[in-house]
Amino acid sequence: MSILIDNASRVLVQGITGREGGFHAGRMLASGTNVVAGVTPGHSGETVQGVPVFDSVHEAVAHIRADVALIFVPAPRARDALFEAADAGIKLIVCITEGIPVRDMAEVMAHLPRREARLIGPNCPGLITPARCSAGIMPSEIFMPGAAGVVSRSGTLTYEVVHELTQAGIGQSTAVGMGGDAVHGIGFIECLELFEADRETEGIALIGEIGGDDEERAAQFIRDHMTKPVVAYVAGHSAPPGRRMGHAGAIVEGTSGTAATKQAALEAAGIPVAASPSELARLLGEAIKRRRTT
Amino acid sequence: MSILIDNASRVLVQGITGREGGFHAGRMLASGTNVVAGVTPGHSGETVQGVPVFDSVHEAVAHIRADVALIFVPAPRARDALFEAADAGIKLIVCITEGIPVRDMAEVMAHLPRREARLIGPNCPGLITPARCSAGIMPSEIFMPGAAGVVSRSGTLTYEVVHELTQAGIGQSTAVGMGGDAVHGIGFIECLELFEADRETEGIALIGEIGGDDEERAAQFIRDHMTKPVVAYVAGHSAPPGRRMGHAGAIVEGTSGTAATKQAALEAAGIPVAASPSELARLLGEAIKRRRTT
Amino acid sequence: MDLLEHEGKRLFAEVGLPVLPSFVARTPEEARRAAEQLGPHVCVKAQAKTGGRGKAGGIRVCGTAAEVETAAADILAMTIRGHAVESVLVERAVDIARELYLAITVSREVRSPLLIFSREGGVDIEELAKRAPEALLRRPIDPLLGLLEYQVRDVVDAAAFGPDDPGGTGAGRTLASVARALWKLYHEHDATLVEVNPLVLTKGGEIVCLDSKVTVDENAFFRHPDVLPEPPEDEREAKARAAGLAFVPLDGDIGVIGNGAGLVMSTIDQIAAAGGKAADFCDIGGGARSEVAQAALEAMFAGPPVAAVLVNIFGGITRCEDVATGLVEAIKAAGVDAPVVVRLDGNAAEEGHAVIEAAALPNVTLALDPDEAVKLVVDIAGKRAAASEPAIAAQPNAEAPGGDA
Amino acid sequence: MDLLEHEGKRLFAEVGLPVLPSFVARTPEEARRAAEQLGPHVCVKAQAKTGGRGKAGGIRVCGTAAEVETAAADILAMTIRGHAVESVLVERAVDIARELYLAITVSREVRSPLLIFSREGGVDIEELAKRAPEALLRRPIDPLLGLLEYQVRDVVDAAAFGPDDPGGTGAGRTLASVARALWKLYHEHDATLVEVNPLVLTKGGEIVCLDSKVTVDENAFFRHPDVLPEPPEDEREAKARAAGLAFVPLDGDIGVIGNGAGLVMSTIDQIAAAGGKAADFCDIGGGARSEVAQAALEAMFAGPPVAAVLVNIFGGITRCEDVATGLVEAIKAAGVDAPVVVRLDGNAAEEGHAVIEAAALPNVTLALDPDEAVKLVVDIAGKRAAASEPAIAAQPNAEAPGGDA
Repeated sequence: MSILIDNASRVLVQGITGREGGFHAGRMLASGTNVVAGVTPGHSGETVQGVPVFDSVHEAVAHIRADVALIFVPAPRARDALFEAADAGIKLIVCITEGIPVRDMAEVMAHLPRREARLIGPNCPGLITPARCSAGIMPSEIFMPGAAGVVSRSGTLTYEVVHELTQAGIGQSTAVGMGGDAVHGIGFIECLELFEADRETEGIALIGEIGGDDEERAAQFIRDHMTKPVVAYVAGHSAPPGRRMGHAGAIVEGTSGTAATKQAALEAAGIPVAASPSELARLLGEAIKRRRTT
Repeated sequence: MSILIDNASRVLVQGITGREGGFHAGRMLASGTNVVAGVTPGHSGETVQGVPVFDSVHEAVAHIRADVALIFVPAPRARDALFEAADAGIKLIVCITEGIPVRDMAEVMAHLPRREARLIGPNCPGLITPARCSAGIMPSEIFMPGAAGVVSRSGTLTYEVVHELTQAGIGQSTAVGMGGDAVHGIGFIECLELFEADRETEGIALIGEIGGDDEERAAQFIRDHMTKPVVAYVAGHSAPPGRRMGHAGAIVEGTSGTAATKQAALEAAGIPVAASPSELARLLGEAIKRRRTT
Repeated sequence: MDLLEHEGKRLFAEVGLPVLPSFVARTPEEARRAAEQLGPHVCVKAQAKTGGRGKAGGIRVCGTAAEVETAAADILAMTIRGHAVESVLVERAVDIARELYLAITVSREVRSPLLIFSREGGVDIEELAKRAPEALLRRPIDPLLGLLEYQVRDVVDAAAFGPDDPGGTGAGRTLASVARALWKLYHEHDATLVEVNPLVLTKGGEIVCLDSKVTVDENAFFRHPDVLPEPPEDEREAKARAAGLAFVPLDGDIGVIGNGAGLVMSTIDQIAAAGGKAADFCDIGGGARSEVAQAALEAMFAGPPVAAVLVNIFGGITRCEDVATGLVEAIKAAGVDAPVVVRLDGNAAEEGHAVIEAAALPNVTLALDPDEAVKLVVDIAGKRAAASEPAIAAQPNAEAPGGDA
Repeated sequence: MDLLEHEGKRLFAEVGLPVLPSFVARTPEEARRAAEQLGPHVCVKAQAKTGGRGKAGGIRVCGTAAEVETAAADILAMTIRGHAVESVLVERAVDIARELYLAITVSREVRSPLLIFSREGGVDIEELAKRAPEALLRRPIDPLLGLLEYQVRDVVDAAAFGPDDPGGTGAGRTLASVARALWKLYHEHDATLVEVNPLVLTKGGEIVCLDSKVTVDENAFFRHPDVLPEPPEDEREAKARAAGLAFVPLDGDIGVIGNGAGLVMSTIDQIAAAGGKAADFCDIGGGARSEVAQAALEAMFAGPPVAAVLVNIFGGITRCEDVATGLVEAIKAAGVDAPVVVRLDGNAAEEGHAVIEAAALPNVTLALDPDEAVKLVVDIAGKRAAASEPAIAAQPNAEAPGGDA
């Protein structure tokens, strides 16, 4: 098992004729992912890396079943691409695009539940179930199948941790790069719930960073609902406090949002917090081994 | 039992200080309905018929639990009142107001599922579970508790049928006046589903009229899903065909919409169709008696 | 409320939809002057709130101003499906390369606006919809999101303009902006229908709205104080509307008054089933009082005489006594001598009966149930019509409302 | 991007929010002339993209034009929280009856805009939010519906204007239109914050926006081609941004370059944990090529000298070989002689190591894992700082960045 994607997943790439879209479609195919269709308006009938291209998601799904839409469309058109995927019935949407306006993402996140669609991202590396499916831009070479779940707000920190895990012989069930935009899709809690229910996953690494209160809420959720071990890392302890013009932000988010408050919240919930990505990998390896022996 | 409302239902009246709102609140109270609060902006602290009035639905529900919102607000402000009720967590909204623009109702019907709220109406007489709860303007005097479910697009035709039923000694479980606007809330099918599941209901009278294809779709649903007897009446056989400017309406609604096509669809699904409201009452009485003896 | 073609096109122009230069003319002379302004090749089109004007001869393409004057004179003399043509639109003619179809209307089923497009426009679109439904693109427009760009692209894709089409892909861009503007009009003007049929691609590669059909939602007039509701053509309707009643003139001879649209429709159906024919649909509403009943009777008698009247009231909120009081007063005040059958049931029915009985009007009969009431009024009307038959036979137009004697 | 008070108020005026007559002045003389136009009682306010200007003395109420000139001179000489004051707003003063608070900002938690209102406005709103959270009305604004009228009424109800307030219920109507206009501004200008604190009720019964705080979403500039992004103050930031890099100047002495924001933040944290201090945050991104690595190093060396540099790359999509090539070229071209510690791992790391080794640059050291790399660079920087300590001690300001020798 795994979460969200597996070898049955059929991936459609929106913006496949672009530089990024085409490049990563090729990498995904090379890693064994079932890339079934591409979409770029005006390019129907073409192929990219052997994948058929359609003018619209509706046209694509009328011809070829797809479960996952992967979006590489530029930021000004991303809102429309997200609506299109959801309205065409795609239930898992992964948006790599960065720089999407907050207003657009708020509208998208208000609309997606109406179509029972889930979003990963935007501004994220996507997700991967090693050796089975990659829906995003993560380097599949450094992954190996196994028992560690990874959920992260940062791409390269994920790679650091996964690299260490793989070198230590600990494979991964699924790694989710959820992105760090103010308004984004799937969060820590949803991933943790899925990992908890996934038979393959034996422990989870959670990689957070400054801003928002996702980590604080995740800490409570872990304390109250998780039976599998979770270890954490938070980046941004030395980040200068963001300039803040008004008071509204502080009123909304309270005192949370700094790496220190996040680390404190996680520790208060009994979650080991690593001092570096390499320590996080070690902690997770140990936690999984302990769980296996008890 | 009954459907949608019963003696545990707590009714809040939006627009209670208006002429209609106050009058019907009084009638509902007199019939034993649990009218717990009224809402009219700027009237907080007042009482109408002994019912406390609040400035907003949010304020009301912060003080008093309510399950049903009954809306008498004038048409230009009805959209806002509907949003307010749904956003404040009311799950059953009954809108008596007539003359609400189609655009407003389309927005409301797109929004309500997001709050898991159900709507009856607009432009309808509401619904009644005799001797237990009246959420609307139906004359409770002519009703009596019993086994007949009634669902109708017309108010006075409902009264005609119910009057005959009561005089024949056949009481009603619940009567729903769903209204006949182009875009409206709960429809025949939803009510039929509820009546099918309701232990008290033994047979259902369905009162349709020209326009739309609710009756045609109900006919299919009855054929495929209903085990309880349903009898029907359709008003408007002699109505002149509506002027139609363009072709779009005909394309959207096909050939359906006339009383003749509705009656034909119902009969094709094996549903007895009465020639008059009084015959409908007789047919239902007979159907219920037959069901009891078999 | 339906708009005339030229009224719709004024809105089209406001939102940036491409329309041709045109003038409205109310006389043949005005039409000729319009043609002189627009150049020799123009189209003269009857302005009427109904379809089928093409088949009725209400559209003529002309090549000279003199032809225009003649065509306008012919068309202005027409009545199309009961609508007298009071004006024509004189519009510059274009060379058509392709005819498309584009409309937005409300769908009861999906409870939202629905965009409909076909690359085959022109007259027989309903035919096409039945014969080849796949030739029509249908896209529900989410009321909370509006028309989305991917839907606009779908329209352009479905148009499938190719290198052989004048204008090529440039026409696609124009079509996209036409779809956006049509939605803007539909949404901002609270329309329930906007239809362009045909939407044409000219031989010069331009996209043009050749016709306009717009229906606006009368319930939304509070948002559009500049829109003037059209005055009813029928005097009874005007009187009834002034009193806040729903009134539709019909062409039978039995006046019908009831409370609730369903009850009135049902009453009319039963009159028809019993062999009679209703003269009107008059709904005095749910909480009717005595003045309203009076206004209803007055409105009815403002029209052509009726053979008999049926008042069918089921008192829910309405108190039958109030209705009875209003009726008696109106009958007395107007000196109504046509037979009136009254059925009162429900709320305060007995008191209502007492009012009628106390008034002892010779032409008013009480019926105790609705079926009996219908039977009675149809009988009476039938006898009265039979008595006045020679008068009807003397009328030249066989389709005129009966029972005018 | 944050707007200055007067920039925000220009938007306020555009959407119909009530603001006072005012002028922007860049010199004391301009301020005096503004005061002469506005009348004697004015307020002179520092224009700076930061909070806390009131406490810093950046706001002065004046009674004569001469006072205004003096106040402006004082304020224009100020630096508030690191922001040099380059202009003042000279605004007509009002008599305040009540101070309110009204803001709309984005809430990550509910993933939508959130309206916040308090009938107690003024300086200590965050204090109030902690002490008496129930004193603040918070209403999520549905992104698909916008601000609804019932929410506007909630704001007016919460203001609870009474007969004792100047303006009475009329002030409530104005407050309603202020809330609507604030949402219009927030939505149409793609703001992520609009805050009015205080929103005042004057003794004359008027509602006025006394301050404005507006932050607009830089990601939405494509929708607002008229908005000019502000140029970065720091030269390194300007250079890096021109090359498409994310760069934040910090005040330490160890230059940091990495790929991915999380990795760079994490690297800076570990430098701090090891006793060092980063000079910058420089993210060369996920798919970095050799030119980008080169641009990063060039941007870094455009700033104050650093004691040492750490390049920390984990190659996912990025090929370490490309980064190494760019680094070597940049170091050679710019004649960089500061010590550079390079850690390359992942994609093409071995090839990257080979490029570094082949170049044999004396000041470049390869580290084989990230922890070692951090330890190494902190050691080197510490030694270099110790060597130049006398120079630092000679500086008057103890808070100035160390290691400038």
